[in-house]
Amino acid sequence: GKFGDYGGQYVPEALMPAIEELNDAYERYVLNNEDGFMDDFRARLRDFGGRPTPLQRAGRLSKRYGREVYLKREDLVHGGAHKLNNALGQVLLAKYMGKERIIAETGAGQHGTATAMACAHLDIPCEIYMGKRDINRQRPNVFRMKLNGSEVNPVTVGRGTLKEAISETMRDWATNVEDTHYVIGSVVGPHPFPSMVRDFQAVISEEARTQAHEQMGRLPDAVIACAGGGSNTMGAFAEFVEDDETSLYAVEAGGSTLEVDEEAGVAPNSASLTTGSEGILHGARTLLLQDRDGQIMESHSVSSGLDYAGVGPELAHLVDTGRVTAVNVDDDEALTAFHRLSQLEGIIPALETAHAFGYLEQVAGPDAPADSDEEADDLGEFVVVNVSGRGDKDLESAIEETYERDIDIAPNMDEFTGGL
Amino acid sequence: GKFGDYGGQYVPEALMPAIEELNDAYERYVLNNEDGFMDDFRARLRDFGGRPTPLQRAGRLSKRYGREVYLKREDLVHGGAHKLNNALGQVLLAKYMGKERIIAETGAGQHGTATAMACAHLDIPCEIYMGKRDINRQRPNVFRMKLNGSEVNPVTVGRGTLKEAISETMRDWATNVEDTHYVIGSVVGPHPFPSMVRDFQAVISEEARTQAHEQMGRLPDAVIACAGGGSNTMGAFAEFVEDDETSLYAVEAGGSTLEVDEEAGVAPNSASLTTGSEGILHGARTLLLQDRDGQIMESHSVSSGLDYAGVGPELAHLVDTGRVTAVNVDDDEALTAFHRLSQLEGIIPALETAHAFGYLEQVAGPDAPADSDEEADDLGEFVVVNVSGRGDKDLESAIEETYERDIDIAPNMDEFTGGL
Amino acid sequence: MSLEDAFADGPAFIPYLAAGDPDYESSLEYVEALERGGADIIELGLPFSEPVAEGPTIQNAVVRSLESGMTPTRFFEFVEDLDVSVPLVCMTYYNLIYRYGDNSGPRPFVEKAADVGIEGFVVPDLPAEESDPLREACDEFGLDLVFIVAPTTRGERLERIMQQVSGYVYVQARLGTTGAQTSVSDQTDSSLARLSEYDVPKAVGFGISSGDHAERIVRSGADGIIVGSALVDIVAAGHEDGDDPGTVADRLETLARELKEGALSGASQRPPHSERT
Amino acid sequence: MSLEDAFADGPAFIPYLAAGDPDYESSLEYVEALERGGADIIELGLPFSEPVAEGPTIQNAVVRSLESGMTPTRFFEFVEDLDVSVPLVCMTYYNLIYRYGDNSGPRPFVEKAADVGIEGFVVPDLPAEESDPLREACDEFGLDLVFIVAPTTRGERLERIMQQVSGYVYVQARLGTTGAQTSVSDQTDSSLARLSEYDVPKAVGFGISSGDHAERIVRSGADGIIVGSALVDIVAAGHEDGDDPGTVADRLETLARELKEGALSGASQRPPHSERT
Repeated sequence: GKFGDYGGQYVPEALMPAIEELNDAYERYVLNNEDGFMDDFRARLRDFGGRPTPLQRAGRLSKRYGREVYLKREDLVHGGAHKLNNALGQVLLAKYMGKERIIAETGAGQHGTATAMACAHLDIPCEIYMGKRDINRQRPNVFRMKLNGSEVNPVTVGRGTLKEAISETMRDWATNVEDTHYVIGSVVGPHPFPSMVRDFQAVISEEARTQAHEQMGRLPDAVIACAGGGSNTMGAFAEFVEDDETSLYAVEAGGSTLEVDEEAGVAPNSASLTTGSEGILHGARTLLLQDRDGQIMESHSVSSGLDYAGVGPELAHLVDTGRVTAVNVDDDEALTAFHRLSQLEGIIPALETAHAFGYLEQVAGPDAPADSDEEADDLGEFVVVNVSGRGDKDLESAIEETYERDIDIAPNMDEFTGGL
Repeated sequence: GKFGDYGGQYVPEALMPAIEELNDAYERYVLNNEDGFMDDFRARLRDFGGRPTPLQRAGRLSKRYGREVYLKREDLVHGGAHKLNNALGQVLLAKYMGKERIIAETGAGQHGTATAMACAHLDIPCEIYMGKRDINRQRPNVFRMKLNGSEVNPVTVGRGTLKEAISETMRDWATNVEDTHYVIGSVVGPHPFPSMVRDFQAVISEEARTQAHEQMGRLPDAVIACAGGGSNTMGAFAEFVEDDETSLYAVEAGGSTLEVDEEAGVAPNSASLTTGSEGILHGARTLLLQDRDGQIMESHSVSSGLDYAGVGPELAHLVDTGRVTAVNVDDDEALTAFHRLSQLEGIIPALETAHAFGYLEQVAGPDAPADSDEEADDLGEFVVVNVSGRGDKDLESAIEETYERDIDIAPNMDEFTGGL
Repeated sequence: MSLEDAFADGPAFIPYLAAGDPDYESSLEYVEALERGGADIIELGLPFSEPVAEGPTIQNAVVRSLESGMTPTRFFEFVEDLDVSVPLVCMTYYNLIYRYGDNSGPRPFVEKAADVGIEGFVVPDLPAEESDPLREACDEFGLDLVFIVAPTTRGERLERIMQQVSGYVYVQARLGTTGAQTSVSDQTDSSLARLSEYDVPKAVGFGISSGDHAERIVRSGADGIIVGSALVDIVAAGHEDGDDPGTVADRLETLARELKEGALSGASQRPPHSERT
Repeated sequence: MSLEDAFADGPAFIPYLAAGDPDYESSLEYVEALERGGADIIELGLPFSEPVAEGPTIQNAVVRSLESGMTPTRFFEFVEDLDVSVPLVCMTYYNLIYRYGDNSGPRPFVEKAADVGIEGFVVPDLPAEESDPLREACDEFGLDLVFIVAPTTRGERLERIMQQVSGYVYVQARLGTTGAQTSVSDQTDSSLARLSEYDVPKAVGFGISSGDHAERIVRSGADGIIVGSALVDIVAAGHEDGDDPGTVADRLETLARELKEGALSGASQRPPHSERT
């Protein structure tokens, strides 16, 4: 349960028995494939989830960046993102454990929709906690969850966003811990969540590693993935961690700036790996955006899916040890990358995902500064970028943010400035 | 180019040379795999499109209908529907032919977005004609096309819907026929379009046939697909046509009623196979919704993708010969099926697709009338339903239409009645 | 055949209007004005709901005509009610021809057309490959079947069309759809050159809007000019402005006369070797 | 250790308030009113931005306190400014303890707490498995570390906690988070039974809101009662209604007295064998 100094189980005592029970189930079903759990999981990922996803050569990006750029197409997973890998795994595990009810929290709604889909598929009741303000901003996702038969519980405490929804879900779990499983959406939280979610997401790198061998006859020189909580990141990295020849890049949301406004308690970015400090949040010791007292700061990113003040403890550890390089891409670069991928490859990425492509442009693009040569060389000749999700969910944000920022490669947005 | 009496090439003389050129290219590249065209196409379908799509056993539907129900998951294709199979094929063919420009028309925007994605991927300029009224109703799709770098040309003539957009695209093609390819979106239009689009979509049934053998050790007893123009239908049927043991069901949009208002020139359905009569439209002789004079009637369906007054000539022929059974499902049944699949299987289908599931319910559901026993028996023990597309594009319509109709299994919609 | 006769005395001026645009009575008056303006043949459009070969101008005329209640049956009444002596050609789409009467083919439509005095057909969505049934019916009732030849029509295709055509060949002046243009395409000259060996009158259409155009086209060797959109524009403007139909008819007659005179002037400037024999 | 002493003379009444809720000065007055009402120990909340173990009532108190400018530094000033003589327990989340001072562990925070006179800690997100560093610092500076025992805490886990705990054990009356309830859970009785063999005071919290509750809990064998949300509700209502802090303090004192008397009444009804030795 520990990754260097990170990780652990910092949770209320009432939850500890449930967490021990979960840990036991994790070891039996996930690590030891008891009752064929992992076979069942993989079969459902294939038939329901649409796996394996392709590792696609991106012709026009390869040309632009003067190297072989391959895309791991998690945007093609059922629901439109890697999120289902984890949600399906956990909901299935809950069924194996005999749980009768699923709860989850969601911010932008991606994890909630993935969980709701998995619960409909596996016929188990599901309640999703979501901040009232997020509900108002993400109505299509709310509607999707309800279509899939989930209850969506509005959280009105505080600012009505993700953090309040997390607290409310913890509360529900603490109350109904005996028959209920809480599906955490990323490689965060108390052990075994960071390890378990990584294992469910590791199918990404497992496939990519095999596909790289099949298609290129060798391992990639670099794997690039965006990092918020870090589930797609750890999924894309896990099977490459032992491959020393493959560099791993976690691209964080640089937001508007890496500067922090301590006074207001606001970090206008979500770059915990780059700028965060050690602390304890949501059950684990990890890198956090916090003020000097240890109060958690409000984070920010143009991508709501990266907008989180912490990061998975294992990823923090891999960055500390130097195995993973943490870099960051700001809002403008991410938006530009969003438009570039849409135009050059016919793939509209999630704004989260766009950050990963922003890094490629930053160091290897035609306008990259001269001093980025070394970073560009480090990327090597064969780069895999994890396309963690598709951008359909972000169309409204893309319109709004593109218009505000005046991204020069964007199409004319005038007719959309009132929204879709 | 003929399917019984149907098909042919009823087009303005100015287009005939282009159609002959296209026919030549179709025979060389598609039928004879010249220059490895089909290999290239299949590789791109795999890597860019995400094929093969799963043939998934639907556990809860199988239980409900007392037979093995399998889903062919075209909703997982890049872009969210089978549409890409054809768009990618035609745009690639245009590249092989040396064309320098792509045009297409779109109604609800699905074919337009698929074409725009394919053109971005293959680096060829693209212009999409779309009725002004459709543009206003389908803004997310318009935005997607623009994000992918396509021009979207509003058509303001007449009512500003699909039929005007088709005319306008024909006009563009007639003017720029030498360097431009017109990507028709379904198995309609003059030869070779109906055959060529079928061949590009046939990958659906080719995969499903192999998967059925692998998973069930035999061919399905029935394949069910919705039918508007008929491209997913022909794609799902093509490789099964010679398999006499497999029944084929084309489910048309019954709309609000099969009765026709001759006076107003309106057929409140899109059931050309069931209620249409022989005529000539958009380049082919086929079954049409027309008044007694031969004027084309305004069609209707809750699903804009099925809302077309004609149908592919080959499908019309297969229905005439009895190989395919044409049935229909009305708006209410389709909406109910939309909610049922979302709730039971965690798959939100396109409203088009929901019609196919509506037929299952109609003859094999718990409330099926006693006299449907024979039809239910005809379906057999192993049924494949083609999930032609996902429903993300239909969320707004689903809200509006569900609320109007008061579908009893729907979630409470009150908070969404103002839209998303 | 009577259509070919219309080319006997010099270049033929062939105007087009959609029957019933914007209403039955006005339309009768407008068509008659065309004859007064010098029409040698008149192409009368029977509107179809999906006019894929037309530009926006004629598409809108079709919409107006349909909204005013035009149908195939009314169209035949319209022809009977018309007081003109020049030959009439019916321009429409194949579905209306195919579906008329017993819905089993073009014969009933052709029979009725012959009955009301129509001399021929132009069917823009019916290429030579699909035209046998209509050709047979036309032969049976003695009507001409006019085909369009596009700038892209060459070789075998041209041959096939020229075997089927009668009355006149409709030479499409440029690629695209119908619609008035401000200049004349070079494509016209090469089309006429390709057709010179065929012994059937060549009438050029698509984009002719003025006497100067007409003159230029006929000078290049055309046996006739076909003008639609420029005339329909006058009808549309009159309709929009609420002008008196008589006034609109006068304007049509005036433009018709200009076009006819342009054609005559063009013919007079032709070098002797390009005269039809 | 001084916390355990507070249980010596009968059942201990342990009220909770968030320091600085809704503002520094009023909060001082409110805490002092609790002592007047009969508090034997006071739990003082140092607000953390992510109070995941709290119910909505205390979560809102935390928000008010943070907005009024409460920080760890201000919290220690607050303790120094307080005029109370009963022992104080600091209730907060581990990150604030961990990050204070040189950011390298809990020692600086504990040292400072000892310095201002705090007697112990309750840290709801710090289970026994992760508590060694804090336990060591507490031992060094002579502070107690209170642990929560939940209804689900059994066997080995319970053993581990009871080895670490000092001062008193916080018996969680029912599953869930903090918050006033209208009835007392049966889970309390079985929790107390499980704990009977351990020789450390058992204070029951979660959901106690009235003198009757307090009486019932103490009668069942509890050595003390912990009451938070019911008191915070009074602060919240006073804040919302704009009431004079003196009036709010009186209300707090009144409820405190009721709770204390309930506890005393419960103790007097206990069968002799359940008395602590």
